[in-house]
Amino acid sequence: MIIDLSPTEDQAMIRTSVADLLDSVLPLDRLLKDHNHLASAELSSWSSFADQGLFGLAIDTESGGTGYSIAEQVVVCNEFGRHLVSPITMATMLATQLAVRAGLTDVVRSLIGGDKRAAFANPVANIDYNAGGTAEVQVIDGTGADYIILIDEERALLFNGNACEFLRSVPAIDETINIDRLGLPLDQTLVHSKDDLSTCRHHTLMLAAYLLGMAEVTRNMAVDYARIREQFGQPIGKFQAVKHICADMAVRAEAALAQTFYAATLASVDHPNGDSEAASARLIASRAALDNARANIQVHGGMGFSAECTAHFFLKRAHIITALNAAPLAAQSKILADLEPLS
Amino acid sequence: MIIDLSPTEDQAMIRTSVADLLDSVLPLDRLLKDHNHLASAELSSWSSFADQGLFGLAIDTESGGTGYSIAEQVVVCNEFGRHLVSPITMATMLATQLAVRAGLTDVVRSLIGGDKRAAFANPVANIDYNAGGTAEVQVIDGTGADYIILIDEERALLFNGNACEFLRSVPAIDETINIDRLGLPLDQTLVHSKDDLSTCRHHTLMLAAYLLGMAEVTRNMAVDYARIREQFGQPIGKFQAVKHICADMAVRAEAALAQTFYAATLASVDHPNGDSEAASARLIASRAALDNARANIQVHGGMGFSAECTAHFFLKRAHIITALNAAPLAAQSKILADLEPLS
Amino acid sequence: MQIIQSSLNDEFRDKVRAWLHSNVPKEQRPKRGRAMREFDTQWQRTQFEAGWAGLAWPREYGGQGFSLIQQMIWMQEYALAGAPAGGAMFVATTHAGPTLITHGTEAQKAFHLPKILSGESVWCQGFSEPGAGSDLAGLSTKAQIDGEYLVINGSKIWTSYAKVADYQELLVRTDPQSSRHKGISWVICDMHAPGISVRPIMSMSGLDTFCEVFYDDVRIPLDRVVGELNNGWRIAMTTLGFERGTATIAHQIELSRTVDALLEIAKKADSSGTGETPIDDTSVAAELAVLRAEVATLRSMTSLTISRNLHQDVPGPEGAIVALFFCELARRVYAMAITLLGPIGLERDTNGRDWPLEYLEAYKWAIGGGTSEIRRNLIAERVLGLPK
Amino acid sequence: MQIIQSSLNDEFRDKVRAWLHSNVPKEQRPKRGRAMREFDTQWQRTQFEAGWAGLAWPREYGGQGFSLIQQMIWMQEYALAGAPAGGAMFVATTHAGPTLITHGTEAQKAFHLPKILSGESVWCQGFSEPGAGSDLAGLSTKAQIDGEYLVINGSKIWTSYAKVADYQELLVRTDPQSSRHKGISWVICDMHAPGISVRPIMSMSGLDTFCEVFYDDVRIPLDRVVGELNNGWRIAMTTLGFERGTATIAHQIELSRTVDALLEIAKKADSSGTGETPIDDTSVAAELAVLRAEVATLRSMTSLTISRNLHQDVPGPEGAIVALFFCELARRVYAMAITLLGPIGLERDTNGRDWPLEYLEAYKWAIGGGTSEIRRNLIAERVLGLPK
Repeated sequence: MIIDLSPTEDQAMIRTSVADLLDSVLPLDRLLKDHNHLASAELSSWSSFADQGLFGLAIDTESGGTGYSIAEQVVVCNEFGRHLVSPITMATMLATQLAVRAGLTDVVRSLIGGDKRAAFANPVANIDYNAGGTAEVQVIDGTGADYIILIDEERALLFNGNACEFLRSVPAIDETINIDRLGLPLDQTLVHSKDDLSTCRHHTLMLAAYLLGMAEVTRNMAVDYARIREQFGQPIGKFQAVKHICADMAVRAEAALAQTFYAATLASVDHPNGDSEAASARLIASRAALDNARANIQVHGGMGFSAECTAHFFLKRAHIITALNAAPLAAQSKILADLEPLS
Repeated sequence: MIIDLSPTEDQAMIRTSVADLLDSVLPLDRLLKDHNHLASAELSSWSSFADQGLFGLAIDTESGGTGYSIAEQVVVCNEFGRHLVSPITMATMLATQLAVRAGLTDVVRSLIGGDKRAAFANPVANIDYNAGGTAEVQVIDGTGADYIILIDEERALLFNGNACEFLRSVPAIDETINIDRLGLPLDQTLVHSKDDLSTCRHHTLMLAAYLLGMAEVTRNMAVDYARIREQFGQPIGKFQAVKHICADMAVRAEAALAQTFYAATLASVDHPNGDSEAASARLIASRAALDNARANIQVHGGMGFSAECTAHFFLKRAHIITALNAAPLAAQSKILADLEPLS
Repeated sequence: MQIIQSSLNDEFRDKVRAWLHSNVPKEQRPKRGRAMREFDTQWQRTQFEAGWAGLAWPREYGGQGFSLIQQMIWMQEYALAGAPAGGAMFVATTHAGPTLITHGTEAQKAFHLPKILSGESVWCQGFSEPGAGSDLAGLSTKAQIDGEYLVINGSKIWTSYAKVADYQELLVRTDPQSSRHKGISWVICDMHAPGISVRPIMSMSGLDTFCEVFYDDVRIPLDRVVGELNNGWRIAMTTLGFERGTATIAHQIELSRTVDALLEIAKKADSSGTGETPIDDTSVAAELAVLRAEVATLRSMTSLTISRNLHQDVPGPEGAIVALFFCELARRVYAMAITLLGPIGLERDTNGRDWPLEYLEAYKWAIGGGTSEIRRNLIAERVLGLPK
Repeated sequence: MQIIQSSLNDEFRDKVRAWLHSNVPKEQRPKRGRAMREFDTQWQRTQFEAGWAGLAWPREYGGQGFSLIQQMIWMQEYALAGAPAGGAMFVATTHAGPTLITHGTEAQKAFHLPKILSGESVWCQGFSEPGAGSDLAGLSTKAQIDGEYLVINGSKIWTSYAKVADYQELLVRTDPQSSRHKGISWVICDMHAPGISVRPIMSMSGLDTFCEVFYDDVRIPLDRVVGELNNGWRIAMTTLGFERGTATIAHQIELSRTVDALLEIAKKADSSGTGETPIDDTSVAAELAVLRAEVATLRSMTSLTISRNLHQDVPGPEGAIVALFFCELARRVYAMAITLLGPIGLERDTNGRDWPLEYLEAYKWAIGGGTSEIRRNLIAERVLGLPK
């Protein structure tokens, strides 16, 4: 198998246009100002995201989408991570995908068109799907969401937002997102897909791409700061200790990039190793995002520890995304499964 | 509880005299010459070890020992580690202790006097003590040993060397020690002590002290080399990368020192937390010995990788001692056991 | 290696324990503002009135002149009793006071020491600057001599409790021609003086104890200089307080209790109803065992430092080793909490404990008071003797 | 990101696979001496005769001029077929040959290139010196000009295969006044010349491929200089061979197979008869999962490097990132083998595999060809643009 991991022309174009849009409507320093209460910045740009076709990127043109694959979706999620965009964007992409599979054309149209949106549910304990009843979950930036999506390694469920029971709001480790505790009515699903592994795989890859974006930005922030911050009469980037911290950040970001893009390429052709490679990508990207966030704070010193620099948001968000629908044991067995030789 | 971890006058004197003896009869560079086949260097100095009372150090004077405690024994084993002395010395100390408890006065006398010696058995698989029969073990430098000692976290067994069945010799990762596979006759023990936890604890602490010694010497070797080896026109010890490797080595050695000596002090008064503290000491000292051995090789660069420098012996020996009668799960539960508050 | 048995020590411990048992404040410490100051100074006053203030200070200056072992017993019992940290009184009692005792004039001592011991005055520290963090000697806050006064212009940063402090230990450049370690002076700065403004800095955990302090033509009488003019670097560097290694006891006990709390969490069956507990997962058990071994080791390292100080007058540079070990360990302990709790670890109030706050706060140890990188340099150069 | 589908590539892969299947030597490669040299040169000759020598070399010099994708396919199939590593032919085919093609005279090329391709001559590399390891530019082996000759005195170290080599790429200081990068020349040294002596150096794993080479008035004709006199540093630095990122494929596949082997070991019930397998221990499973994800990542990083080189002429400095990732990973993979096997991992022959040897050998990656520290500097300065 020969894979070219360089961006195709389309991919490069998609990246540029999404990056330009996000740079203008969701610059990172928005988070220093108002903490982005209830994803307000994202919601006020929601229609421009829809106009760029982001919510139907990997949906067939017959179903109203743009007709690209998971590879292009990964490019977009990578930019989301670089801008710490609320996960409701990814939840909405995945909700569209689920609705297409279930033939809910109205839902598909409203999601692609930017009229409706979805949010991720994160289980706080194991859910017994056979028992029915209500499952308690965290929902990320889900206040007012039209749909709630619950994904684990082997199934995906879609709920109507107003069918869910609001329990309480909880202050989160990441003050730029909002967590509500909700009760999900397990017997009132809009979609309950038990073997749509491709949606599960896409979820894994999109989170990996998002985490990768965070690992890249923190590497860049640390390098930029090390170039200008002076101590002992020279830029701190001249000290080997700082150089080596930055070099290790570069290794982690490059590793996450290579594995995420490789896995996305396999997933785009539904390769049988796709699940294992995607699980590996999420594992590597999670570690890269967390470790680079920590290293970036350390390079920034006192500024890194203060709330006046954006460094800490990457640490907090890395914890949120790493814990989102995480099933470490299931991921482990996917990684350790028997694989097909790749050539 | 107030503990003074500084050496007492007796401890300082014991350390000096043992260090002097070992410097003269077992200098480290002996290992570069003849690989110490079958612990030949140790055996030719065996009587001087006995003359210094090393094999009965922690044995009551009534039983023919010197009447010190495990604390002093730990000081001696610490020096053994610094000189990469064959583990048969520690095996003999523990065999003496077992023989005392079992009232085998002749055995005690011959061990303390240096006429007989013991070697460690290391099980290659879990042993079912109730099933009887023969247990296959590795024996370290045990060719010609009079006694074989088998210790795990909760029992200690002593065998007559000539009651054991020789299976074969195997080349070891550490070319300076000799491994034989032996069959131990489980129903022909000289001593089978099921609840002599203090011997088990002493074993754990002696290995910790030995590993500590290795961590200390490798730190010193790396620092000495970094001071004199020049690259790019200056000693490599001026480069921050090398400085920080050495600083981390110092932290690991200091940690292992503090915890080993602390645990030994508690063990010397049979404190109920002694097992947990000893298990912690071995864990911390094992990591210190392994990590410092690796760091020392790295600081030495090409020389470190060659067999012409003693650095590699510390890596190899650290693997031997770390794996010796290791029972990670049992050690874990000891560390995690409920403890008494210490003050 | 030996256990120090002494009935005098045992009696002392009993006395300390009894007093703390009856006197440790039962109410929660307020997190900010005047109420926080009141709490901290009141607790200092309570200790002072009962004869427990200035444990390590010489008796001639109103201290208790306790032996190192007595100090250690006090710190152990103090932490075990859950007594509040020094808080706003910390700089005054452990740093400013000892500095004045060692280098101050009789007048400075007579005025300030009683106020510190009795909890009347709160001090803060003005060492770091926006342009001089790890590189303290690069400080540039200017003090121009104008008759009998120093006129201060510049700013300081990472000053804890500046909002509620009465005095500040302030390092300024008194010789404008000088650079680096020379020409720096150590000055007592009145925080109520005109020209001082204080801006709180929110930390990433959401606390705002740190401040930036701005000096705009602040006039300080020359008799507030401690030691001599232009000799401040030596004073700042030689005064390590009198605590001789006992200061980490509180951190060590807190960390050890946190690991015990994690162990309790790991032993509880999760809400899935399967009856399985996290500790049944050997990878969780292994990680907790390592952390527990490491907090035990931190305790032993503290004990080793104090043991060395029992036999030497001046504490050695090995203190940096314990500090580095502690700051790396603290972050891993609290990170384990977040991992162990899973999604619940993302929420700021879990059964009454704010794990995210504690986790985020733990990042400060590897940065404040010397980054881990600076500590490694120090260990390499001062402990191991590698070339500068 | 896309899969490159091409029936031409598929045909090429089939052809490569078929040829390797029939021609890869079935006998064990001898570990030392003339027999080892014979084996390596014979395998080179076999490839040469079948038209597989000099894959990346231009056709005008007898190479195959394969595209980057064809080279990648070859390397993948080569590793999967278990074909032997270049061994004693490695320096000649991947480094000396490409250097001569780029910088050599017509006479040098005409004489040496055919001998390399056909496996007639074995080369070794004489760059490092006892006093110049990481700091290659600090080399001090002297070459004095004496008429039409250079007279060499000094020594080189870590020279693989010097015992069996015919020629050596030798870096010497031709300008005695020069220092560092200036005044160095790249010379073809005949290893059979009088005055050369070779001392094998045993490595810690027990192999003796490394040697120290001593030069005692060794006379080398001036026409053996490659490029120009005193221009050797540029030649040594610009010639990275033609392999453009494909060289790590073999390492990557070997490491991936080793992790699979560990997985097999972990799935086998141990001899205790309890029926439990190591993989049932979640901490073992977790560690293996991380390693497997990492070897997959190494494969992807290799693929990324090659992908970049499909679109650029000169390979970027990112290669150092893959190299650093590989060397840190390799050591952890083999260390896991030792841990997983427990006491049996201490024995040098376990079911036909010498795990201790492989583990100890893995230490060389973080030292040879640039230590991990040098690689981190390079990444920081050349990839990230941090100041020197």
